[in-house]
Amino acid sequence: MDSSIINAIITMSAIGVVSAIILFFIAQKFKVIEDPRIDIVEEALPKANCGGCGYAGCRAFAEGMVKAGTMEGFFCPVGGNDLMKSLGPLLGLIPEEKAPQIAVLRCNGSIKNSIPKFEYDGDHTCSFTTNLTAGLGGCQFGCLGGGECVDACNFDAMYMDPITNLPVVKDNCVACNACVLACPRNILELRNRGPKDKRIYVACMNEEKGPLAKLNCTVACIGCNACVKVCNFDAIHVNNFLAYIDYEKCTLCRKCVEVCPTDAIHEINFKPRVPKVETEKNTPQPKEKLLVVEKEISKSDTAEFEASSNN
Amino acid sequence: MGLLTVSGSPHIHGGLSVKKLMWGVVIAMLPAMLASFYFFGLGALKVTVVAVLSALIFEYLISKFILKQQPQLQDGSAVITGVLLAFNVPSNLPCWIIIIGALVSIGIAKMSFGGIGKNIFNPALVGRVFLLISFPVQMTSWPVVDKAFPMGLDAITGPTPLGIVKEGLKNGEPMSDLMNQVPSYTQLFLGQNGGSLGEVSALLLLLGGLYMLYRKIITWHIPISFMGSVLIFSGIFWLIDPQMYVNPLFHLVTGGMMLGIFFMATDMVTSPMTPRGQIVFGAGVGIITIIIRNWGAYPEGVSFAILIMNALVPHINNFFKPIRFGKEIKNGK
Amino acid sequence: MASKKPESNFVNMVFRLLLIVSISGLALGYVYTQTYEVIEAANAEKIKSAIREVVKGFDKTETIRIMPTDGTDSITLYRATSNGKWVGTAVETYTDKGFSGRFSIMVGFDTLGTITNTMVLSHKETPGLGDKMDISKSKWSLQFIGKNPETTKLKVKKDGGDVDAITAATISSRAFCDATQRAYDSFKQNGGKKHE
Amino acid sequence: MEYVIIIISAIFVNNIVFSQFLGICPFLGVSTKTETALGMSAAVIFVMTLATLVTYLINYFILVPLQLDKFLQTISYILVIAALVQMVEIILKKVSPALYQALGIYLPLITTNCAVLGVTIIVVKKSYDLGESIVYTVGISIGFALALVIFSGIREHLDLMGMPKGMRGIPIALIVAGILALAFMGFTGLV
Amino acid sequence: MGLLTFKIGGIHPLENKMSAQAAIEEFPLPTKAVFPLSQHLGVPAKALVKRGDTVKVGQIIAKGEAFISADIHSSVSGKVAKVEPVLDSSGFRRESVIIDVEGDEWDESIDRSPEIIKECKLESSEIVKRIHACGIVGMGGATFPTQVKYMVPQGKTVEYLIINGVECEPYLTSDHRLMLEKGEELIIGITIMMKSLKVDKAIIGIENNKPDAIAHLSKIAANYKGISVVSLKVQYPQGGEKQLIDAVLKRQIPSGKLPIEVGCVVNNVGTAFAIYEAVQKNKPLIERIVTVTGKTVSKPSNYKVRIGTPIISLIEKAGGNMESTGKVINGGPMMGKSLITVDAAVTKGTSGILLIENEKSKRIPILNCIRCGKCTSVCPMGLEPHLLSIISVNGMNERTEKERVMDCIECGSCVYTCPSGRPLLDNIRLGKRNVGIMIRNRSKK
Amino acid sequence: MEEKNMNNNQIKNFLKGFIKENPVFVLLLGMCPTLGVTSSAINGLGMGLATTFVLFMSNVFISAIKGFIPDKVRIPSFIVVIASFVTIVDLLMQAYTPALYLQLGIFIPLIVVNCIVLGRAEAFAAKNNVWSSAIDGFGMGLGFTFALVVLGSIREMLGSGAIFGYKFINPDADGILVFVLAPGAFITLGYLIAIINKIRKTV
Ligand SMILES: Cc1cc2nc3c(=O)[nH]c(=O)nc-3n(C[C@H](O)[C@H](O)[C@H](O)COP(=O)(O)O)c2cc1C
Ligand SMILES: Cc1cc2nc3c(=O)[nH]c(=O)nc-3n(C[C@H](O)[C@H](O)[C@H](O)COP(=O)(O)O)c2cc1C
Ligand SMILES: Cc1cc2nc3c(=O)[nH]c(=O)nc-3n(C[C@H](O)[C@H](O)[C@H](O)COP(=O)(O)O)c2cc1C
Ligand SMILES: Cc1cc2nc3c(=O)[nH]c(=O)nc-3n(C[C@H](O)[C@H](O)[C@H](O)CO)c2cc1C
Ligand code: SF4
Ligand code: SF4
Ligand code: SF4
Ligand code: SF4
Ligand code: FES
Repeated sequence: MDSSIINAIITMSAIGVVSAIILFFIAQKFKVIEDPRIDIVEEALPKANCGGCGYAGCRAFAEGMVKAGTMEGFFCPVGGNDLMKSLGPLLGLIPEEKAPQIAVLRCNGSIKNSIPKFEYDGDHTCSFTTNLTAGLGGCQFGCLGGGECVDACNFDAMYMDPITNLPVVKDNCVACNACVLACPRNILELRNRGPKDKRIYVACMNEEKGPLAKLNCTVACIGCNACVKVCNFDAIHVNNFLAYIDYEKCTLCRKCVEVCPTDAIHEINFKPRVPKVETEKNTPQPKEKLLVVEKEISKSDTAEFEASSNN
Repeated sequence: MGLLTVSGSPHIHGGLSVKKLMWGVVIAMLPAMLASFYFFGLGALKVTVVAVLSALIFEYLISKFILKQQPQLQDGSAVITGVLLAFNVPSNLPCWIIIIGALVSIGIAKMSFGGIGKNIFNPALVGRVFLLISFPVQMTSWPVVDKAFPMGLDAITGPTPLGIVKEGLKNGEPMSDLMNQVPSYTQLFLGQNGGSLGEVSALLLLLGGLYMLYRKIITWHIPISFMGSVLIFSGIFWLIDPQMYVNPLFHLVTGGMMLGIFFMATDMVTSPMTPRGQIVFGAGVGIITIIIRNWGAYPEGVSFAILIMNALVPHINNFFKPIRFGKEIKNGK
Repeated sequence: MASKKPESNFVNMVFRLLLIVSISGLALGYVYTQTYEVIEAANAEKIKSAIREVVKGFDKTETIRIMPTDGTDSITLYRATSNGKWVGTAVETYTDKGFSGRFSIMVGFDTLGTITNTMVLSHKETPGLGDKMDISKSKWSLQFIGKNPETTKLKVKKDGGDVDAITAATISSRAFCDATQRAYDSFKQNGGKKHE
Repeated sequence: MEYVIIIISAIFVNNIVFSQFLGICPFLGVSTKTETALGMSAAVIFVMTLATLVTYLINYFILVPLQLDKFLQTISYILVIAALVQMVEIILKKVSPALYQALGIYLPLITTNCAVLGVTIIVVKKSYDLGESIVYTVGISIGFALALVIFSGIREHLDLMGMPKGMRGIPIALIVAGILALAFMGFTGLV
Repeated sequence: MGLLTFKIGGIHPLENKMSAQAAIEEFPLPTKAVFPLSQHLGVPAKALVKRGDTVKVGQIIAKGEAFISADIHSSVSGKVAKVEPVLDSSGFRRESVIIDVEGDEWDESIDRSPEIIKECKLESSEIVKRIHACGIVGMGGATFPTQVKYMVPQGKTVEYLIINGVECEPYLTSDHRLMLEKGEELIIGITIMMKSLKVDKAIIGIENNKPDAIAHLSKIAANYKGISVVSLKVQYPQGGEKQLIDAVLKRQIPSGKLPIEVGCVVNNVGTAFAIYEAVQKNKPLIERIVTVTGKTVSKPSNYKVRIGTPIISLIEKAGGNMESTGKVINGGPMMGKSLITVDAAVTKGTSGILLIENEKSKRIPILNCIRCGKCTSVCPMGLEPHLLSIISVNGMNERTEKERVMDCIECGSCVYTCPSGRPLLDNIRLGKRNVGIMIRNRSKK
Repeated sequence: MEEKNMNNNQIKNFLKGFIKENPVFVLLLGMCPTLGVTSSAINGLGMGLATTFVLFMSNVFISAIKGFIPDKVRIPSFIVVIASFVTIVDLLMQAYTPALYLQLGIFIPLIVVNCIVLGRAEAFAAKNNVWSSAIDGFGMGLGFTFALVVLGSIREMLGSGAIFGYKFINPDADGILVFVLAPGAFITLGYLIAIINKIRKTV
């Protein structure tokens, strides 16, 4: 009986040694050299594989960064600055800092603000309808409400508001850029989150002349330049009848918000001055400026609008 | 006037609908169904009614309460599944077993995949095979026919012709003796055939199949390649040794062959989509059927063969693409 | 933590792995020597209890190994005696005709060759079908008790014999008969040898 | 002829996945894409055959003569298999990085694919000779490959069609496997 | 044996050619005409006029400067009211010239006499120049600038000119009427085109549901060398150029290639007529034949309409009942675009206005695909619409490209047959768009 | 820092194996024995306990010797340890529960390759101390056993109308045979996982 114990030990050892030796030589012969830091970096990344960094997944990002030997131009929006800082020492590199950002929807053409001008019957994906028609409300710049951006978001940071039929970005957005790329109308933008998440932006992309813009949507930016005039920081510019607020220059003074005749400028996370509903703004009381503008609406356009909406 | 409707082209539709397709199949099944009532009497009626009703009820309940979709009973596919399930069981099967079968067909094989069109396997056949394996006793004791319809009765007691042959061959009885024990080809073809409800009359099933072909509900590819491969493959063995292997024609008129050829292999959901794929599919079913019939433990192999080929459909679809435009003729000159 | 780990150099690797392997060899060898007898005993006990199950009233068995006339492997007979008097024989027989291949049963005969009892030793038949030949699953096998293969045809009724098949498991039933018949043949061949 | 019977039995009648329940983990894990299923199949066929060969030799030339087969079988087999798999892994990484990427974590999992160990043990239990063992193993691994490839097609298809949420992924895969197992029962009695 | 037709797929929708017997009527001048600067495939033209300018009929008002672009001529005389974006029929605002009509004063160089001129003295290259100068675009629906087609690339030779008189779309009859009423001019146009392309064979393909047109043109063509008329089996989409070439010549254009690859140039009969007028009469493309039809139109008609006329006036003239109309389509029911507004103008590509009754204006409910394969069997390009549709929606662009989504000619046969009412073509268009973007990005890299 | 939450953690550690990280229902490891031996509840229990033993012992051992093993031979060493315990179980069962041993057949030696065992060794024991590893192994093992018993009971109930061998309807009644066969195993597990997923999501 004892012999079987001894035999067992010897046999096991022999098998162990032989396989170890064979393995060792094979390992030598077929060695693949890979920078071990790639694994380390990959380990540290959030593994969301969202592509927000511009690479095909987290491993590709790690590989790219290690190979490039610099962190310039490499930024993982999901992990944010904290992550990048922690990666620095792993690689002996200095990370690039970025202000935290969030996606914003630059359109407020809800069903109420931009009244449907025809019935749509067919596939509702934004990418498809964008070629077939202008939006339901007639604005060819605005949101189509198909929710392709929501589908693109891997972080559950967006949803479609069933009442407005517009997508809403939630606070847990990591600024991965997926929705921005997904939207065929390019109306989502990554903007700095701002201090305490306060932001001000123009929620409109309509590049038509004021009167035409107003025809389709009551809260459209009409390019009236009122905001440009009140802004003391040169943060607002109007191009193609559309105002744009530069978030780098904007100091969140909120002057522009007050003067906008169509309420196209949104302020987020400020304490309300006058109680207001955020997304579904009531059409503001017509102010004097607006009346002036309205006079300029050409007859033919009005007629056209009426005709088409009466059909 | 209201707002104009806008949609992408085309703006007209041919008018063919799932409903029309499915009810067309039901119509095609009617002659065989009536024949089964005639031959098996009230038992057959009971089996059919229970199968169809429970299929409908399960479909309704599952889509409504589990999948939370609008139930689509009116499309008639559950009716087909129910009738085909009934066609695949003996007429004296207890009700509770039929209900289990319907639950398996609809619940496991169809709704678990998301309902009509999404299933991989033929629901009725999954139900049948499930029952066959679960309740071998009940599923293989063919009835002494009910007294309600007293015609053509004596032909149908005991095992099915296929069963007789299989058992006999196993015990080494000569083929000629066995052939004397089973009904003649004409009898088999016209309808004096023991077994499940749907094995009853090759002729009426053929008729139903022709009707579906005429209505363009099915195309010829699967039936013909199925039939052809059965004839050729079993014919080869028959020619080699007619004492050990039965006549190909016998294969064709017995068991679920006709039912399989026209109603079950042709289920569009679970068969390939291109003509070439369909031919391969049919041939595969035929060959596997004969393999099981000739050498397997089961006397009947159509159901298994169809299920196995169902599993291959995705690959067949990937492999046999339609003939693309502009492929063969590279250049005009 | 990583720093605590021993380096993966060749000597380290081989040496430490070797150590683990040897220890395990040692441990296994030890357990094996300790359990060896118990396992043997358990196996032997299984046979013994089966013999006790099929033949009654004996105090000693004698093992005889013979080659059956039809069959590929040898068959073991346990000749049971009480006070030196032959009371019966238990035959450990097998069949290859089972639904899932071979299974073995123990068949007990009294001195006249009448079956006193049967017992399934091991089988792979389908649960719910073929396994009904096991007495723990159904009473089917009781029909063999008291039958003498000389007068009873050990074949299922379908094949012209006298045995009721298990419903839907004719194959297993047939195989069971086959095994029993083989047991009887062997019994005839050798079962009462000492006595004669 | 005997070999033919062994092979048919191993592929269809006693298909390793559908009736013997071995190798289920990789079967479920690697069957989402036909491409990887093919790669995995090839790896399994290769490793399994090699493993049977080597373990067969070890068993009959070392363990049995030394009377160690009762208790050293498992451990020595698994060691050999582990070493073999690692070898394949290292070689594959060098020779075909693409395939290596695709098979990802599943290559090491061949070690813990109980089909491989299972087959080497079954072969001994059935007391096959060397030729039969190899034929049986090839049959079994082809059976595994068949199951994997059929399954991958179905799963690719299911992914496209979209399932009810609760059934997506593993549940529906298991149900398909169940129905396939039902279908494969038609082959019972072939040999 | 039977009549010629294309090999793969095809459907046979109800023809409904209600206006087939209605002779072409001259449509009255509009009071205001709108000329979108993008009436053709390719780059929009640049306006040459500004507010307040007076223009004559046939005067060029916008120049197509890019290679693939076309000039636009005024079809009316009067004053330019505005040059600004105007809603087009899909609801997009497009830069347009709006002219208030005053009188009907034609440019002097245009020959307005009804006399038929057979002889053409121009050289091949001069013909192309004339076509270019007259702003001719394909009248078959694609509005592809015709002069581009006539600049045969180096290394390619044209063997056949194929004239598309198929008009396979249900309802539409404008080509049919044109063939009957302007047969002679049309054939002369063909001879001019042949001369320009330097080919000696031209084939006119006509489906045999227009036996009168076949007879008429055959008779005339007998007098001209090299022009033959073939009668084709009725099957949609025979009018697609790929299908037409397959039908008449049994040649299939390889995937992603142009007709020139198999030695053909395809043009619509309307284009042939326009070329006749341009070359022989120096008349730019300012008028076209438009069919106004539909179940809610009391007198389905074919009109000769000045481009720029508002669509609503056509509907009114033909007795269209807008109350019971749920959908208005620019073009035929299979390929046409549904309009958002009927105030938009007739453009060079408007071959018909089709009114669809309320009940039929919505699609049938969408059910699960039952994998019947009918879409695959009717697809004239041998594609698998059900598959393309699903992989497009899932964003599997590489796979979509491999399955040849770009080959889809958007004929809509698949949607027409699908018993489950799947929005196949919608999804396929989505796939085409995404794959197109992908291909463009790839070539950029 | 670790000390404070120790107890709490350990309990969580132990419980996670049942639902949250159940090796069968959630991690989908060790599917073969799960499907292969669960034709009855008792078999499931036996297999589960055998696995638990191996899991527990190997976890303890591996975490104890982890500092001793060079990285490159980590896996072989683990396998050796695991295989040793499996063989021990194998021998013990052969000796003391021969009937059960016959039923479980080839699946006992196959515990070696049960992905849970090596998986836990790699994922947990190789990184944690002996005590937590023991708890982890035990918890996981019981989770595994739990899953096997549930599956076994359901299959036994449906398949042979019995539970733990006790026929609760009439003693001669059969069940739905499929459920004790291979297809039933797959189908039952499929629905069980679907249900557990649903439960996990709502909890
Ligand atoms: C999965 C499966 C397992 C089976 N197991 C057995 C078995 O263990 N024993 C048996 O005799 N028949 C078994 N059968 C049934 C046989 O295939 C065959 O139908 C039966 O033995 C014929 O017997 P009968 O004439 O009594 O119906 C099984 C069938 C299937 C499908
Ligand atoms: C970029 C581009 C270049 C083309 N070049 C030619 C050409 O050189 N010769 C030609 O005959 N047609 C040419 N075509 C026209 C196409 O062949 C085709 O006639 C046109 O796209 C309309 O197709 P349809 O009327 O079948 O829809 C070109 C089209 C495009 C989009
Ligand atoms: C599906 C489909 C159907 C078409 N039907 C017709 C038709 O009926 N008549 C026609 O002239 N052109 C039709 N076309 C356009 C032709 O393909 C082709 O573009 C045209 O004949 C070229 O002539 P053009 O450039 O002169 O328009 C069709 C195109 C497609 C894609
Ligand atoms: C020609 C044809 C054959 C069919 N055959 C079957 C069948 O064999 N079994 C079945 O359950 N349903 C059948 N159906 C109905 C339906 O397609 C089936 O329930 C789907 O598989 C459900 O998704 C058939 C339908 C048609 C149109
Ligand atoms: S924001 Fe863009 S992608 Fe999102 S719903 Fe609107 S149009 Fe679609
Ligand atoms: S909302 Fe847009 S940017 Fe933010 S996480 Fe989602 S996809 Fe990324
Ligand atoms: S629309 Fe495209 S996919 Fe559909 S039938 Fe026509 S060519 Fe084929
Ligand atoms: S025609 Fe419709 S239902 Fe049939 S396969 Fe195509 S998409 Fe599916
Ligand atoms: S347990 Fe068998 S492969 Fe995982």
